[in-house]
Amino acid sequence: MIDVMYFAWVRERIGLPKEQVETDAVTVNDLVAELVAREERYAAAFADTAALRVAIDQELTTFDAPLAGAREVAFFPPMTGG
Amino acid sequence: MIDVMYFAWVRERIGLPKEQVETDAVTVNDLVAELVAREERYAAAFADTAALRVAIDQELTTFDAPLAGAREVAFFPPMTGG
Amino acid sequence: MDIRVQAEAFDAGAELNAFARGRTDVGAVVTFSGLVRDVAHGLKVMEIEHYPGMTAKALEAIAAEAKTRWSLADVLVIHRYGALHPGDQIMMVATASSHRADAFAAADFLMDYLKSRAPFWKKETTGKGDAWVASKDEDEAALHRWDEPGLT
Amino acid sequence: MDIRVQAEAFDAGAELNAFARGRTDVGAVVTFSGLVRDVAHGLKVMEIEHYPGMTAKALEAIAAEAKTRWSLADVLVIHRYGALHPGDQIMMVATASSHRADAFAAADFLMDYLKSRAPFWKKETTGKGDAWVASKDEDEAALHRWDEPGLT
Repeated sequence: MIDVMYFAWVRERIGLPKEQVETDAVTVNDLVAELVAREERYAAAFADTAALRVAIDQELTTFDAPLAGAREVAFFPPMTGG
Repeated sequence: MIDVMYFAWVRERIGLPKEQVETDAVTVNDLVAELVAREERYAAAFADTAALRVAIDQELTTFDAPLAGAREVAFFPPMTGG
Repeated sequence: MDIRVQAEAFDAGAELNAFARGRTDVGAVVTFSGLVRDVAHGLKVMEIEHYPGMTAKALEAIAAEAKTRWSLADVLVIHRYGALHPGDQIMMVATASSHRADAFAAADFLMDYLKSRAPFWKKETTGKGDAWVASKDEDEAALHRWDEPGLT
Repeated sequence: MDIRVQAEAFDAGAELNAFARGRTDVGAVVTFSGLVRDVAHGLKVMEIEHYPGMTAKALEAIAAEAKTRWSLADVLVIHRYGALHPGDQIMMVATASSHRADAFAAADFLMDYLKSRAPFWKKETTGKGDAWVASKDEDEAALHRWDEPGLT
């Protein structure tokens, strides 16, 4: 089980901030493919992953990163702090 | 008559902050030569004009600047503001 | 090093004074304060969302990186989340150093990283509705000024 | 534009708050504060001498030049003269802009010019006696970062 979190417009499109996902996905991209296959709202949120960022266990990473050992994966648009 | 002003260690070496000087000097360098010829303390203060700065009427200038029309000439070491 | 992520307003002036107070070793203190700007059609509210588990960690990593790159006696970062209004303080950074060039460069660096690498997102509500603030290409480009092996 | 040359102490935090207060147009405020540093053998007093007729004029020219080079909503410069002690505020600059890069660059520029072109001189008294603070080659070199036709 992995905690999957969504922020900003990703959260709005998917309609929830967090869910637990049972998955055997090997990489982030695999996880995204599983989510996209579920429902249209996921497909809408992940339509362009180049416009998204991902963090595993609260560290920024890339979509080809392995999920082995991950407890928390978060998806969000580019950050706009400051 | 020109007001001649001295600041920081130039003031200390010459021993006064300001004086009025009657001069026909054409440039700042000519004025310095006149002052140096007066007394040892002026010679000491102006020994190395490369280590000094000069302002005419409160604007930084160079030692070869003409004095025509000047009311106030100031000599001082490089500034250390901030 | 003092890193704070909070909903509450803060007093930038009081923070600057507290940061500089009693220091006889630094010479130079630089601050950057970010304020909510009004926009066309009138900004009603700016909502700042963040990723609680990650935010403080990301800010600490950015501040620690600044301390390895420059000679800094101290670093302060405060960043708010929640509902803000035009003129409100969003965040501030402060850097203290015995070299003014280090204090300036570190504050500039902190801001560039914080803009694009700290997990905050802004949503503006105006007379025309809601919109998430988009990241700017120039902000991403600004990061490359600091390129070195390591943090990117 | 607010330029002040004074013997009196000032409250940098209160100045920052007053400078930023009520602004909904700027987004970015940068400050630099210069503090008296202690030195080897213990600093008893730092005396700052200035050239009263020239000082405000020079600071105004430097601030005006910053306003022509960057998009600035406002500029503040405060510089003290007289007797100061370790930890005292010597001076501050503040810049306000809608672009953080402009606020940073302008504050950095103001400091470089003020260091080497505003008529202030510092004399330090320590346990070992008096000495005038020498200008640094690096301060003169820092000015060349801003070289353009015009102000030099």
